[in-house]
Amino acid sequence: MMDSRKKRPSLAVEIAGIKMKNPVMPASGTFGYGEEYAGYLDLEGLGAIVTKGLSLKPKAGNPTPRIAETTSGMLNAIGLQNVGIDGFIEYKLPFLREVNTPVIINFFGNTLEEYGEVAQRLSDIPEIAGVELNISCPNVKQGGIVFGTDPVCAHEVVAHVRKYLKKPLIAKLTPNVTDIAVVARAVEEAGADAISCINTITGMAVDVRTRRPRLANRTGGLSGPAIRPIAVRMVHQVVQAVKVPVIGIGGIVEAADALEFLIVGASAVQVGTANFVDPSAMADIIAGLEKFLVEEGIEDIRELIGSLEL
Amino acid sequence: MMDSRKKRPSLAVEIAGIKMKNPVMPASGTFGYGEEYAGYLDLEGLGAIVTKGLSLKPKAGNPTPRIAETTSGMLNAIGLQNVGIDGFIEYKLPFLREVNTPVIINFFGNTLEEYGEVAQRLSDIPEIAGVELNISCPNVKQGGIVFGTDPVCAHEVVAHVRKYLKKPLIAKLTPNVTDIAVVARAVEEAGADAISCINTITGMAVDVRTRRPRLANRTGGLSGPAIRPIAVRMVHQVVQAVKVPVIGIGGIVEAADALEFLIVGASAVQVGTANFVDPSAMADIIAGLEKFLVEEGIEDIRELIGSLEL
Amino acid sequence: MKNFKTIILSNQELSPGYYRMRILAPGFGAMARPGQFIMFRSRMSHPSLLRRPFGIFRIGHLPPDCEGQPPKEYLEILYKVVGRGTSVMQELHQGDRVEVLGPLGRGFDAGQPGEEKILVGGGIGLVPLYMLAEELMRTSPVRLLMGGRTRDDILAVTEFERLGVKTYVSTDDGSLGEEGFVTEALVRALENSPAATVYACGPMPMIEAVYQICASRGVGLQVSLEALMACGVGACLGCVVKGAGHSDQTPRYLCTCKEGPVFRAEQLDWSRLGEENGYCEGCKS
Amino acid sequence: MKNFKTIILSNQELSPGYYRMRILAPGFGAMARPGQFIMFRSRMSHPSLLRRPFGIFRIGHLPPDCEGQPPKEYLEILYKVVGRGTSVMQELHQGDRVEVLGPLGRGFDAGQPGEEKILVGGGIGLVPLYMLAEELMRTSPVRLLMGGRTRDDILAVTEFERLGVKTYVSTDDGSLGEEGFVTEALVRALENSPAATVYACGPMPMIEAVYQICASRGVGLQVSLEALMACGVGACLGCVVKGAGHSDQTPRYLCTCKEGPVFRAEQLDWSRLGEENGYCEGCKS
Ligand SMILES: Cc1cc2nc3c(=O)[nH]c(=O)nc-3n(C[C@H](O)[C@H](O)[C@H](O)COP(=O)(O)OP(=O)(O)OC[C@H]3O[C@@H](n4cnc5c(N)ncnc54)[C@H](O)[C@@H]3O)c2cc1C
Ligand SMILES: Cc1cc2nc3c(=O)[nH]c(=O)nc-3n(C[C@H](O)[C@H](O)[C@H](O)COP(=O)(O)OP(=O)(O)OC[C@H]3O[C@@H](n4cnc5c(N)ncnc54)[C@H](O)[C@@H]3O)c2cc1C
Ligand SMILES: Cc1cc2nc3c(=O)[nH]c(=O)nc-3n(C[C@H](O)[C@H](O)[C@H](O)COP(=O)(O)O)c2cc1C
Ligand SMILES: Cc1cc2nc3c(=O)[nH]c(=O)nc-3n(C[C@H](O)[C@H](O)[C@H](O)COP(=O)(O)O)c2cc1C
Ligand code: FES
Ligand code: FES
Repeated sequence: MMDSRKKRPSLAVEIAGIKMKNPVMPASGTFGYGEEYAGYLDLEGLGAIVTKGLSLKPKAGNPTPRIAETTSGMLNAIGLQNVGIDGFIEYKLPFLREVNTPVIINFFGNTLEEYGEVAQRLSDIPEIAGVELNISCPNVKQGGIVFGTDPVCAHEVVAHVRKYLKKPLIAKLTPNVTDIAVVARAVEEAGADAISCINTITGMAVDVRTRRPRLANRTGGLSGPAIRPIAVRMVHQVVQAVKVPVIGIGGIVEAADALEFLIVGASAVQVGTANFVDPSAMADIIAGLEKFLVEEGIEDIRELIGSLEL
Repeated sequence: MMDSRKKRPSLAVEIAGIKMKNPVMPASGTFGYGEEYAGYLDLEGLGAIVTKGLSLKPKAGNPTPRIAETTSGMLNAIGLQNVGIDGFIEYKLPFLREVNTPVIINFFGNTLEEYGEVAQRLSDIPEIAGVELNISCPNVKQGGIVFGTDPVCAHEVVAHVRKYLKKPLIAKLTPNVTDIAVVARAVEEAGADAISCINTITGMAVDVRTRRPRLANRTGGLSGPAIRPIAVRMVHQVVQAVKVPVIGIGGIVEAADALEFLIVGASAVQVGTANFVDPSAMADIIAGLEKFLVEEGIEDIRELIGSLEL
Repeated sequence: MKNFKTIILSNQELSPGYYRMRILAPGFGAMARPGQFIMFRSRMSHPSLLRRPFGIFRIGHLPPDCEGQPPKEYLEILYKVVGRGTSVMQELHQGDRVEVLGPLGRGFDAGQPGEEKILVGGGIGLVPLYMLAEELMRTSPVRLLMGGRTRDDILAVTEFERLGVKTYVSTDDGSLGEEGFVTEALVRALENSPAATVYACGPMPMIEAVYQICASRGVGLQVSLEALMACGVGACLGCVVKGAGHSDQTPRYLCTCKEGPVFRAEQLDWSRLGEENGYCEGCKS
Repeated sequence: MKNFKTIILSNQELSPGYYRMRILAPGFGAMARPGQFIMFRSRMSHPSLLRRPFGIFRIGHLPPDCEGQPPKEYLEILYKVVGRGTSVMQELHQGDRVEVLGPLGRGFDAGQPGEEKILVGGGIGLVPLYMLAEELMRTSPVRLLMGGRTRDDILAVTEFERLGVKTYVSTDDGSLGEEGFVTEALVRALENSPAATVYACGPMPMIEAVYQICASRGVGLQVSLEALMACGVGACLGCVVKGAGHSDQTPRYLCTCKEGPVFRAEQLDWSRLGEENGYCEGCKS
């Protein structure tokens, strides 16, 4: 016991077969395709790299203004602007290939078929360690309904993707639901190897002088420290509802925030908006986790996962 | 038009027949029974006074810790501690009777029957201008389900109360739902004269050293500026779904925040957590609203309600 | 003048991790009673949403300046840097704008004149005892038993001595005064003057030990408690402690902010007080 | 040294509502190009979540102090108090801890040596033009046309004059220099030297007017744009403007933070630029 304090604690975790040096990775859409932050932190120090959400074809995204700051949060309605799968393979993958860190591709489709098609295309790219399925983006409406807000639709899309995908599959849930545990059980049953949550919470802000919404898209997704207590609660619910590992997301800024998610049972975490505020945030969080383990005399971070005392 | 800038703009509004000098009132549970703040602001300057939630019998509430601060928000699990109807009439009403401001009683029950009984009791108190029905508190579980998260249950409880209540009825909605518009339509149909929203959003925070939830109740309701964009979005949705007036609540700290709610269509607003931070907050907000109207050359605040430009 | 905007006159480190802040507060002394507190926030930027509660250490006056103006009244708080709010406080400067809500709560009861008064302070818990000592010294002999982990936690003792208070210091590590707990000093003190009244403020384990000592000897005790607070005025019901006679059937909650922070020992339910009010993030003290 | 923690050397009001902040930044000058910007935040407390973008006004050196230390390098920003973030900035003091991310973005292109350069600045839009003037003055004649609503909005013009830049001031109300818009001065200036290159930074209506003037005369133009920014490094895609040839079918978005903030006029889609980037809360300028 005393000796354990001397050797460096282990931060390694494994999610759906993806081995990570530590449980910290960027949240999709907040870290570009990795390259944007290469000058600010060591990408090989991260648990994984999660890309901006990709779709089959390039996507232009929404008109501006696309972001609005709110109290301890931000709204975004980027509209899933991305280079598309071909653009990704041509322009972004070559850089990521050289980085010794698992790459997780976040993706979405506009129809069930498109989801399947993207899954198939991604299956053929060897450099990809796993995929994260975005069924939860509040900005993209599919005939008015968002896949992830309905357990039946969520099951359908995950099952469909599962059929075509030969990679570990992480299903990313939306928080804009009455009971996230129900959706979590549905996607687990449909074959997800892991669950990540939460995506952004739909919000709105108004410019009181012009009387117009502050986002061209009217509403957008709220992220940042403002939503953390909601995210911690939902991750706690999901962990109790399913057996697959859960990745906690929402408002993580510092190591203590990441610890909250791990303690309620997340096996790893994603850091989103905090990257914008401080490009070295994830490096600081990883260092902070190690420091915490040393201080508490914990040898392996996995001992901490789900250690909540009730 | 030029002259209008000289005379004082009108701030008066009317909600469900309750005439208010201005659209600003405290949110239930954040202003005690009014008396607590009498030394800090002029209670007669408020649009209305909304009391702490009352139940048939006194209620002890939850064990401590009951509150936890989060980034730009707070979690509470007070557990609806209150003096009960008789206690209210004996100890609290005499003070309120002397204040020339409409009094709105917030109340809840543990069963449908209890809701009805409270409604009947309240109907007999002449000093009460209206009641606000809390069907949304996330801390009180009723066989595991919260009335307000299900449109059918929400309809049932409002219809039941409506039967016994001879006062204007405001139904207060919970934000912990997939689609708040559906619940709003249900309570409108059941006979609510107005709708107020939002109540707190369920959240959780963990003490990473002790690994215990920071609230004895484990989860609690998130309030404060952190939730404002979510509240504005939901009020916007509700306003478009129903015809009855809507009272906007959630994270209002200053006049500009109140204006966001009015512009998306709220007929009045409630200020909650901000009272804790600054007991004069509502007085400042009312003054700020008047200043805004003067600056913008608006004669009557009702012109602003629902003035959102899309 | 209970919710006022004002400025900082000075903000200086007292001992490692402890600061003394002087806040301009004309007319404050006439309102404030020993044991009361304020809710504080910086107006410039709010690192935190809620205000922070701090005991009133002392009321003072700046010497009149050359233009023959009346002396400026100020209030003084002593604070320990423990978290986000207090970390930012330590970086505030003279002239920075702040907001003060107070004086709040119920203070100490001076008790019988003449009878000895024993003040027991643990670390930053010393704060509310200074104004109390000022008041008690007018009518009674006063002793201060001051405890802390190390010498760094022993604050402002000379200021009590200047009032004429007899002070006894103990530290856990013996780095100042006697080695040991302040409660040991209390046991000895009560052997000499069993008829005294005790006033205590400090960490919960100290308060509980003091309660045991006084209760078993039938000595009168007033304690100043801390609790998580949102409003400070009795509206949020966040800061409650269980009162004597509390049970789930007949709940008797007391607001620390309004019915306290000072309580007579008889008012409280001591059975699980420490356990249930041990809210500090990982603080084992 | 692109994301660094440092301290404020000074923070002084320049003219009502405008401040100059000097930030200690060793080695910064070797990296920074005219037209680049930084993302700034206070470390002490964050009134806002996101950092705020500010142009780099100038790099300078403090005179070596008595101990014969090398002169300290600093960067200077000029800022206008407009909202929450900048309101808190004005209350920061010497020694306060801050964080700087930068230099960021693409700066100005110096163009052909010898050919006249006309700089057009509107209000706080003057900022990125100073380092540009320093660079251009080495090879070309440089004129500054500076506009603002009133004399209070005319900043740092003497500093440009000290570089040898010919400066012309106009104000909307005639309170300093000529009465009228800076664009009128531009029209006149271009009559005299039609072969010049124009560099402009200021409010969007000014930028659009400058564009019309230059486009109709075939004069080369570089503009520095503002946009709402979250990351400043091209990751969030919040700050995009439409590039030339943009259509819904073939979207051509450019990140203001990474591909800008300086753009050659030809790069942009001017059709609805002003309208779509009019993000300022009720700002009609
Ligand atoms: C009546 C009263 C008088 C007090 N007097 C003093 C004093 O004179 N000097 C002094 O240094 N401290 C005093 N405290 C404790 C002081 O309020 C806390 O240390 C301070 O709020 C911590 O703020 P933080 O942001 O630095 O800590 P954080 O731990 O970051 O705060 C997180 C939350 O916990 C609360 N909190 C943390 N510790 C305490 C605590 N011990 N008591 C109550 N709330 C706490 C904070 O208010 C905040 O809501 C007093 C507390 C009370 C209730
Ligand atoms: C590349 C670039 C360079 C800039 N250089 C300078 C400079 O040298 N001096 C200067 O005074 N200002 C400059 N600005 C504008 C400056 O960033 C804003 O005035 C500032 O962010 C306002 O912050 P606030 O919190 O006071 O305002 P608020 O209105 O309270 O801010 C609300 C939100 O709007 C954003 N915002 C508000 N106005 C602007 C704006 N004009 N441009 C971009 N975002 C804005 C804020 O960043 C924030 O996200 C520059 C902007 C950009 C993009
Ligand atoms: C600007 C921005 C863009 C985002 N884009 C995506 C995306 O493409 N796909 C996705 O699944 N989530 C996206 N998200 C959601 C984040 O991955 C994350 O779930 C959310 O921001 C909450 O985490 P945070 O509070 O740490 O930011 C985006 C978030 C932001 C702020
Ligand atoms: C301490 C506390 C107690 C509350 N008690 C009640 C209550 O008794 N009944 C109720 O309907 N809402 C209650 N609420 C919810 C508020 O009325 C309000 O809906 C919520 O706090 C959101 O508004 P805010 O962000 O302005 O605080 C309470 C909120 C807080 C913070
Ligand atoms: S702090 Fe709100 S009731 Fe005591
Ligand atoms: S500010 Fe994030 S991409 Fe430009």
